Amino acid sequence: MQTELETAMLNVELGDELTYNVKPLLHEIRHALAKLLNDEGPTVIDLRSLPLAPGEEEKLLNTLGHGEVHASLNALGPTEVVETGYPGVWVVLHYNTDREVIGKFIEVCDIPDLLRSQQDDIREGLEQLQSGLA
Amino acid sequence: MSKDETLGEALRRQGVTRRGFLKFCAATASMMALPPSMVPVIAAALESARRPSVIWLSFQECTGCTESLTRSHSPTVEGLIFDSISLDYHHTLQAASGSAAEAARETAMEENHGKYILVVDGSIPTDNPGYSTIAGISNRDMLEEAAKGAAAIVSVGTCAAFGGIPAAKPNPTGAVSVSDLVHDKPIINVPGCPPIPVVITGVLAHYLTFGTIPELDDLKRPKAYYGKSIHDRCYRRPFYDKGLFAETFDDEGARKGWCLYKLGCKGPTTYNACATVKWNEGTSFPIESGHPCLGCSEPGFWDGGSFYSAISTPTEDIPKAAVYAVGAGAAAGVALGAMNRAKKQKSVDAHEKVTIDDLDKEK
Amino acid sequence: MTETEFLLWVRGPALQIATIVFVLGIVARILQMVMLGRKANLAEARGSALAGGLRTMVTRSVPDKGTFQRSTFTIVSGYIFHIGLFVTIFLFAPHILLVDEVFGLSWPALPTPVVDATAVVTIITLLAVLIHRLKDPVMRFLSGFSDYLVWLVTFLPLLTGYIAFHRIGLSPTMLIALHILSVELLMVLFPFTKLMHTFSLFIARYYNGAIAGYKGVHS
Amino acid sequence: MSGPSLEKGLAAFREQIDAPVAAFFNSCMHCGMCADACLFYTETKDPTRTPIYKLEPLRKVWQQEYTFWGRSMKALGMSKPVTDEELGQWEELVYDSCTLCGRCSMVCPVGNDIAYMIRKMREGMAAAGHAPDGLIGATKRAVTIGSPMGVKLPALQAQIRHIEEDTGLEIPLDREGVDYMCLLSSMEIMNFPEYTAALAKIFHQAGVTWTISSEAFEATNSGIQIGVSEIAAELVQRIVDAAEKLKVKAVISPECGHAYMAIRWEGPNLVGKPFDFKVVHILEVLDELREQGRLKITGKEMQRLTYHDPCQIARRGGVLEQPRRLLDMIADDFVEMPEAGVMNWCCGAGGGVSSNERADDLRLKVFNRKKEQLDAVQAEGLVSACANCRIHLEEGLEEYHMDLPVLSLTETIAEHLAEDKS
Repeated sequence: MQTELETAMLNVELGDELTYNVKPLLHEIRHALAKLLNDEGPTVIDLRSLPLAPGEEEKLLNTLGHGEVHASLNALGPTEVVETGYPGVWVVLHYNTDREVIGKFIEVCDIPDLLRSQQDDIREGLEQLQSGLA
Repeated sequence: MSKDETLGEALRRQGVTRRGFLKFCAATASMMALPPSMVPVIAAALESARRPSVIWLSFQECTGCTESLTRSHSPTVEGLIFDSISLDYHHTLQAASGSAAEAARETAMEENHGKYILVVDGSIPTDNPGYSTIAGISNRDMLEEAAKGAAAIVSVGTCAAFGGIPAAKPNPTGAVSVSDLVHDKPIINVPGCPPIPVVITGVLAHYLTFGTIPELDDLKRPKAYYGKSIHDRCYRRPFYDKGLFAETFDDEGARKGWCLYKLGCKGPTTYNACATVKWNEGTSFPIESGHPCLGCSEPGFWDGGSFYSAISTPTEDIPKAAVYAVGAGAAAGVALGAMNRAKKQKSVDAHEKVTIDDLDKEK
Repeated sequence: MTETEFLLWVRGPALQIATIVFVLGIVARILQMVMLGRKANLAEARGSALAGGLRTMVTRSVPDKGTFQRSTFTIVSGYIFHIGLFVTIFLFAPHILLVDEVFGLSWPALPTPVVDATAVVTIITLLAVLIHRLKDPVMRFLSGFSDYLVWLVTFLPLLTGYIAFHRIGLSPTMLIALHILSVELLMVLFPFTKLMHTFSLFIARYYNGAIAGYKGVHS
Repeated sequence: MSGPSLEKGLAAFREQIDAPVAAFFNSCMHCGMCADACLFYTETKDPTRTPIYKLEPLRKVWQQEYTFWGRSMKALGMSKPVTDEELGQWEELVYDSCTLCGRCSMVCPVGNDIAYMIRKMREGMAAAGHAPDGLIGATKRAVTIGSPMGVKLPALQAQIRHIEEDTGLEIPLDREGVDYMCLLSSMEIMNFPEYTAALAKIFHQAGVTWTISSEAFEATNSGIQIGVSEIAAELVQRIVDAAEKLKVKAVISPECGHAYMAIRWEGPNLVGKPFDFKVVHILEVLDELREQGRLKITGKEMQRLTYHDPCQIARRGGVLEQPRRLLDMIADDFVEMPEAGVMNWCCGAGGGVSSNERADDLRLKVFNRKKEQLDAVQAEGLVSACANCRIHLEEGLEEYHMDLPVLSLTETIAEHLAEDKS
């Protein structure tokens, strides 16, 4: 794990030669994690709002690595929610029904909101269950 | 889907869950280039938004803009947006044709007077109105009539925004942009040849969400997408700063992905979101695939000289001019020099000897 | 005229006109100057006029100690802005590219941030030079319209270049067009103003050195 | 004749402007550095005394007559021609406030030889009737009497008799076929006969043959100072005629700055042909004798000596090393003033300023520059090689209450000649 991370960091160094955006992103994630621990709330980073060179995104994701949770949900197309090797740092990938990416986010939080069952949906489910039992 | 139904209701009716709606809002925020923290605001606004009527007019165009939009039109978020608007007239997309289609347009204009959004692609010929007509109505007349009742006009594509290819020299049809003809309505230009699809939908989403037009630059382009140049956000910018350029399309620099400035990249003078939003569902953008930016979202790009020469290089033959100037300068210099010599010689010839008696001035 | 058309005009016909005026004017003026001629020196030479002239062309760039102490600001600021102009004009990648494109000559550029910093220093120095000209009793007394005009047309390309590089205020198309236009203004005025000193100073130094060198003095 | 006129003056300007002048005017960026190089500015802080500004009328004529832009403006009636009043205003700047020392010419970063241009400008100023009365008087005396101070041959002959009596050596007059014909400045005849005595002693010891011409003994040339080439040429011609008549190998210019400039550098150009004889400065002759071992010296000056470079001999004349080598033989404690040599400061009285009574106060005021230079080395004796400098140095030192003897280098060497001659 240690060596893998080191290799990944090396790659980040290489990537820095292009947009210089990978390292600042990692720092932003570090700050967001610290904020989260201090109860200052979650952070969401839109990966599509930053210029990244080919391969830089992969380097970033490789650096973050994989953690214990890998969830997928299906709402207007699939969405993948992956906890990275750093607990509290999640990668959220939205796809449309053609499996084209429509959103890429890094969320720093206990659990991404989207994984929770939503009040409206619960209410609707309850209604359905009740009407089914009636 | 009734016109009074809110977007939230419509989606819910279509079986979209709250979770799906939140995902839709997150994608919409990303599309509108808004920070993720805006998602709850967007969600609240969209839930209660009412679907506006949209009339789409196509003039002198190649349908590339519509193509660009429909490329991403299958059940996607953009598709959802389009499902949430009432596209009352689009002669390429609508099923109706002929007088029925025109009747639909007129009905929509009447029913939604002052509220509908007018989307235009293509430029308008001002020379001979017969160059482009729809159902016997000249483009200009149709635009002016449709503009009267519009809440806002979205000029999609460089032709509608700035005149585009039809306006290229010598501009045989006298093609002009929408803003050349309409001055009393808010106009949002979404230039690009074609524009990035999410930019078109992003602008509509913005209107849908906030009921206002987004912040615009001096060319009436939404700042959220056109606020930074390609060059500023280009991942190859570090090579420019280091002076590393590809000289040809197949040299070492090209293979190493160096800056394409020397190959005519117009990135420094082009304002668009290609470098971040990218094309083809975020796959890449022209520079990423090794081709210089053409500057297609800038006015006049079609007449800007070669696509493959740098933006600051001369368009005329300067060495030739310089060589002629050296010749002419030598001739002029010799002529002027000869005149000077003649003048000087005249003074020498006219010189009267100064003696000691010539020193005192009569006082 | 749209911005793109303006840029095209500036890159095309305007640049052509400016080049013609610039080159024609310089060649004509140098010839006009040199053709006035000078009498051959009949006195027995003690040294070489040619060697003295060539020598002074170079050595006059370095002031003697006393002069340096008396005119420190003029000399230091003069050095800074002349070197700054050289660096920003000739060692900036897009400028080299332009020369390469037009004449097929190219040389290594300095890193862009270095040129950028040089431009800032040069702009500040030129402003200081202007203030000095306005404040120093001798310079203010000597200076006339043409001196301030020459300052302005030297300053403008630097300023517009800096603004264009950092894209401040206007569209990049307009900024580049204005930058090129300011250079064309400089080129057009060049042969008619003391900007000619860029070339004539070497002729002047040659004559000075030759006059002294003939007499066996290093000037 | 028709007398002086503006037209003649402007015509002379047109005649004088040549390629160097055009290149110089073209290159001036008004940096003001020449002001700091000029003692007339540094000691008065008067911006009108900036060297390049002294040339303004000449510059205007150049621009209006010899440049495309100026010609065009003139043709359109958009330029102001140079007026007689203007030249009148400039008289004080061109004659009183410039000694032609050429220090500005060494400093100008674009390489303008400003002194070269002042010399030319004076041609037009004189032709336009704007030369100072003092210089006009001196010039008239030089032409009519043969000396700007009015020294006639009998006065010289009387001095020669005194010297011969004092030294017991012969002062040869009008001797043909000798090596050298010596020129003297009027000041040397009137104020410093020791110079002629020194020549006699040195040449006697070294075995050099020499003479003085009764027809052309005067070395100075007022025509150059006032700026009338014809008159200057006439004065040079007298020397040329005498030298050719006496068939000498060389003519020796005395301890006088502008005389050296006049005969050595301007002379052939004024008369329009190269000389058949050499022209050398007395310091060059002495240094040559030194090198050949023909100068036998005994004893040294023990007080601290310094040397004032006369502008026309050093900076404008090229005689720089010779005085130092000669001083090395006779001075035990020699110090150089700051900026000595080619960058030396003028005493303030050269270039005709000393003949121009109107400039008397000014030249004493600007002597302060020399005073400061001297103060820096605390010398006990000031050596020079120009009678004009010497007179003014003495006056200036007195004015500034400085107790410092001024010595002639030639005379000082003569004092140290070894008596014994084999």
